[in-house]
Amino acid sequence: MTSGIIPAASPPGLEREHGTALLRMMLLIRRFEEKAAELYGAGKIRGFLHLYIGEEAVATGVMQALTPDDNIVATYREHGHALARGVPAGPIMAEMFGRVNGCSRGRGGSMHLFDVSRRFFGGFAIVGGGLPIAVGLALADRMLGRAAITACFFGDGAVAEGAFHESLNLAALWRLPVLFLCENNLYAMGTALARHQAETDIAAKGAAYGVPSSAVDGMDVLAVEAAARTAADAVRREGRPHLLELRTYRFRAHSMYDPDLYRTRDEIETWKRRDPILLLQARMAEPGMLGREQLAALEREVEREVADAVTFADAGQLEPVSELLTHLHAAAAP
Amino acid sequence: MTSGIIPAASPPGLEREHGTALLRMMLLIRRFEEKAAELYGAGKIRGFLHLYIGEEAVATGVMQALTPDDNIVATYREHGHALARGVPAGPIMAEMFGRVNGCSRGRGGSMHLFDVSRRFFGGFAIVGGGLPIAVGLALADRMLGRAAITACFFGDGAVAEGAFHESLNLAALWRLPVLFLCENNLYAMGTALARHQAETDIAAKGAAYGVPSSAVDGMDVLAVEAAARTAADAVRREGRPHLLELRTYRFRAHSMYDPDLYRTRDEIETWKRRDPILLLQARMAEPGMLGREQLAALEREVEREVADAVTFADAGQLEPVSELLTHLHAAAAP
Amino acid sequence: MRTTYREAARAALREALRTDPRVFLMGEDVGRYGGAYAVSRGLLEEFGPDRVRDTPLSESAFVGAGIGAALGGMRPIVEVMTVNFSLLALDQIVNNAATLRHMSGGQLGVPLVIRMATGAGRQLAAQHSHSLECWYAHVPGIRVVAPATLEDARGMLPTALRSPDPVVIFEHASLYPVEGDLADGAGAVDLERAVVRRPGRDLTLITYGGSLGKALAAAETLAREGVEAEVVDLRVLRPLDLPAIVGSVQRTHRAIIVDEGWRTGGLAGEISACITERAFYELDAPVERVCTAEVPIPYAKQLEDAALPQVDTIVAACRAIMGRP
Amino acid sequence: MRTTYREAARAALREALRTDPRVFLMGEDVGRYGGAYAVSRGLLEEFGPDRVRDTPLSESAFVGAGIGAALGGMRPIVEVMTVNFSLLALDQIVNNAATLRHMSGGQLGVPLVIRMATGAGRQLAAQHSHSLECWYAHVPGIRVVAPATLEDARGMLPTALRSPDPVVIFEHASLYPVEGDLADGAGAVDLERAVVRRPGRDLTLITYGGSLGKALAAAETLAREGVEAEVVDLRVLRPLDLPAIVGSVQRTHRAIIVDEGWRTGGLAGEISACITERAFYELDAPVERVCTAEVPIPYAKQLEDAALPQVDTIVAACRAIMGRP
Ligand SMILES: Cc1ncc(C[n+]2csc(CCOP(=O)(O)OP(=O)(O)O)c2C)c(N)n1
Ligand SMILES: Cc1ncc(C[n+]2csc(CCOP(=O)(O)OP(=O)(O)O)c2C)c(N)n1
Ligand SMILES: [Mg+2]
Ligand SMILES: [Mg+2]
Repeated sequence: MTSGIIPAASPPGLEREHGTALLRMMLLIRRFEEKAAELYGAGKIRGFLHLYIGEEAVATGVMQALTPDDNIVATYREHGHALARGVPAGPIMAEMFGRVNGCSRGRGGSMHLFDVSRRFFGGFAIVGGGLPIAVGLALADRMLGRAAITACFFGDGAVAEGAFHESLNLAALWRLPVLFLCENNLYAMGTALARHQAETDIAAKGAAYGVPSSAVDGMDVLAVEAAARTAADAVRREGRPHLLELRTYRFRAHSMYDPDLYRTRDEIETWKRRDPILLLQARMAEPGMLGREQLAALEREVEREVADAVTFADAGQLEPVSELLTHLHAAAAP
Repeated sequence: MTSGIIPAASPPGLEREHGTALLRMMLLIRRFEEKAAELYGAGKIRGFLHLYIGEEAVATGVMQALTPDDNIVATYREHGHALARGVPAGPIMAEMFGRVNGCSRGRGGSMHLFDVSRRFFGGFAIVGGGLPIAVGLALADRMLGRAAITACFFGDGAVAEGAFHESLNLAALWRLPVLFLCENNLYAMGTALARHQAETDIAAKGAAYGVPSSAVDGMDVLAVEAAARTAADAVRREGRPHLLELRTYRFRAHSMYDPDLYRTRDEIETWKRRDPILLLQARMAEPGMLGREQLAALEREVEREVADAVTFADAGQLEPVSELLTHLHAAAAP
Repeated sequence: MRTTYREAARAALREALRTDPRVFLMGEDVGRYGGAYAVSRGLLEEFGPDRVRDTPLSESAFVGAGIGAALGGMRPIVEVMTVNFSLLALDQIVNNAATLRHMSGGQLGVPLVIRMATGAGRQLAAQHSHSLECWYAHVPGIRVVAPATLEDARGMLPTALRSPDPVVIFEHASLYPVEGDLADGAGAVDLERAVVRRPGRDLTLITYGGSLGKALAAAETLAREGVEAEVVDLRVLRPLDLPAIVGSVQRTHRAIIVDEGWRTGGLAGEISACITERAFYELDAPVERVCTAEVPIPYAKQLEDAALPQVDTIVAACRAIMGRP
Repeated sequence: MRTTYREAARAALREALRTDPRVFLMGEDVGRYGGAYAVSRGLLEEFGPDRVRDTPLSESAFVGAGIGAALGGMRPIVEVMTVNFSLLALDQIVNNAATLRHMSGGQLGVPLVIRMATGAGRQLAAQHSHSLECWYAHVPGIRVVAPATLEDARGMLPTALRSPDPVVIFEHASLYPVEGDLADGAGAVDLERAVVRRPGRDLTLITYGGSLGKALAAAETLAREGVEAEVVDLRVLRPLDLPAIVGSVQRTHRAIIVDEGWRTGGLAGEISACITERAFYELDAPVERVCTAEVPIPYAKQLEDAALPQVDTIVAACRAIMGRP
């Protein structure tokens, strides 16, 4: 019930393989999004594009604690979550290109990634709108006797919405296995946490619903993983919700439209010194972990994956406009 | 910030006159509503009718702490609040008769009583819908440099609505003088508190917004008055919100449609032993306070007032249907 | 079998809960209280609190949870007590329930049924008297139905539950106590077609839900005057059964839409436009509308009566379109 | 003066804040961020955080607080970032802002201005591309306007602020960067009348907001083919200026409504019905509608383009109504 932050010191037994996997995923998200930003500039990607750069440790760490049967509900800033869940980069990029080989057949774009085979339920772009959905997914699991939990990501800004309050209460009241994951990056668009929350300790808000809560340094992927495992285990074991606050920061503007006038260079630079990729690289630089060579190989591998994703996306067809109404309803109506 | 209940022991210095006034008001509310129920049965009053019987100490006690400049926002269960605020019984009864001399010209009925001269802003029948309005009234006062506070009544059921969460956060964030008054009568229609709130300590919820909170025995009008004064003073002094939970019980069904199948006779009878009128009468029975005679006189006075209200209402005209659209907009449009 | 609309709706719920373990009912006071309109009375006792779920006052969360549960494999029936409160859940319905299948490229489906009471006429004043069916009928991705008869109260739910996509059912609150006969084997009905409830050759009265009775009563009055009004019950508000609507008007050449919604921007205007688009050259008179006055519904009975469509205002409109005094 | 729609809207805000101490602006990111569409950039610096208020993401609470502040004597301008998010505040608008004066028998008034961006066309997909003006236009007790020109972006706000009752202003997001000339003394304009933006004798194109430019472009194309379309900008969506609309149709005898809302149950159907009711015998053809396809707006450009009214679909509809190939 306490909202004390889990010490950033990462768990001792970091294995080389696991550390490499985490680093690889964070690098993949980073490079993927850098490429997306570039392609946005080139007009290949349109609409809203919200980058996760700086926050990679959150999705990457949390996903370690989930099984393939668990459900994921995310926001419009969800490339990282999709990648970390294992959605291939190609269909994500293709989605942003608006192609039919996109993970939502080009209908959703950056904000609405879906992959039902991985129980990745999207991609919700109305702030707070995903929380009730997550409660419902967990309810279905409970009623169907499935052991899965539902991981629900949302921002600090979403905490102010009524949906947060209603959803935490409902999940707690009905003892539903929802892992509420607040990605506290200190801003809701241009509005700083202290200017949208009267009580800025987000994890402390769980108490109003009897929801056990914790907070963790969201820049330390190992700490995130550990905290997420602890929380997910509790949700599984006790069959009731948990609220985990992940303290992080976005290095880029809110969206490609955002001139980012509300933060100082200083503040951003300070946070960049805690870049989750650098932090893990430092840790991995210990002898016997990941050499310079290996790191460079990893980088190349990731770059190839991103390049392949672009190739995949570029090869995708455009959905013919005759298909505009397809999927409005299921093929067979009642 | 603690939600410990204020001891029911009433403050020592109860004066005869004040005690009599409180008792008179509670009796007025009780008899007024008993009459309203009777007239509902007779078809004189229609629509929804929500009785406050059993909860009279709440509105009566709280109003003692308010000045004529303060604003009041109430729910659909607001006859008691209107009466305790000084809205005359006649126009309230006339409103329920749907007459033009009603306090809302017959357009609102029981759920929508208004008296702007007494800053009685209604009468909100969408559960939770009044809370944002109260925040706005307080904002206007603050911006206009007025010293008033806004008293906002709502039920325990409303606590589950997103509007509660959003409003408390906004009021706290902007340090607005709102006295949030949760009338916890343990039920939202037929749903018991423990079946709609994961955390049933309502006052404890203030902490999620940094809102100081307290709770009081809502059956003891003197305790209510004391708690409301303390809370209202704090709101005035500190210019920020307070959440006061008033623990009470409704003796009647939720509305005239409610068969009241969800509570035991026993439970109701137990609470009736703590009838706020009986409790105050007992206190007033002390030597030198209110004799049997005087009590009987008070009862007669109140009964006359209620009878007069019915006469007033009966004498009211029906608004001609040609006036249907009047007051849709102000007389002079832009 | 002699029964009521309320009991027919309850029978449909009971059958659904009995026959499909994925079905459950949730909403405010559907359990212990027995439903604000007593529709679900007894169901908690019969099916237990897991399948008949009282929710907190959290329209957004429990409607959203219904969507999520549908995604997760259940067949939820969510009761929003009345359309008035459904505004608090509209975001979930419009932005999630209605979009998820299309937006996910066909991967997701939301087999959700939402029931709500609607309508005015009981002196409940401005906040409790809305008729906002037209708003729901505007939204692609959902099907909207309005049972006006016992057969439909009994039969629309099972069909809705077979739909792989969201269905919103509007029950006019004044209908619950209506008595009538229901065939013993009454069961599922289509959610496709408008139906002629009374044939007539002179004009078509198009209506649905709580106004059907008024339209039929008006037709009776008119029949005594020698005017034979055909009464079409829309039944399905989205998608509209335009062939049936237009077909009737092509026979009668005159149409009046009776709709308890506010006039401007309501369903009646839509139907009027559709008829004109499809049968312009067969109309003997412009399509007319009998709707609710554009005002928050007042409490006082004479004002509320004056605001809503009534038998006599329908009759007057029919006389006018027939060119009768 | 050469300026943009965005700057015209900002000038209106600035003037309002300068001239009336009761006016303040609140909404998500109107302050430090400068407004999601940069409309309010610089206003926080000029007027301070008391009068330019960033709100939490709490649409219901801050719109409701706007209503309360209006009741309390202020003249709030509430910005709801986009109509998409306004669904979360709809209950406050419909059940409080629109009802309080009538329901209180004339005691209360809600002099509140709500601004919001609306519309599609920027590949923002299903949840961020709504055009729900028609829903607001359905609600008695509020006035709904849609500035389509720089003059109106500049002039509607001051008039709205003089209204004793709620006014909702819809700004189509695609208009903000539009450049044009604005007279130096440009100021308040009426909130009453539809305006003919281009005269023509052959048919009337009725539209508003973000579709005005498309309708004018279509009229240009048609002019080259010898068809003179009159283009009527509604400006005010509630109450509709029916005399102006019908007057134009009585001159041209043909009407097409262009509306970015979904077709069924949208504003276009309402206008079609109104025209038919008032000018049936003067119509040479049924009123037609060019609206958005009934589908959640897809992200992919070719799909979104196909879903929305476009110049060529408008032109095609005009040719068809003129009986041209
Ligand atoms: C209900 C709603 N209101 C406003 C918006 C516009 N908007 C999109 S993202 C955003 C900020 C959300 O902040 P936060 O929840 O902290 O998430 P972050 O973007 O920081 O990841 C806003 C205001 C929206 N999408 N939905
Ligand atoms: C948003 C909304 N949902 C549902 C209702 C129907 N309803 C009216 S009162 C009520 C119970 C409210 O309980 P509470 O807030 O505890 O107040 P009480 O009636 O006990 O005074 C309900 C469900 C409503 N009016 N508004
Ligand atoms: Mg954030
Ligand atoms: Mg209660």
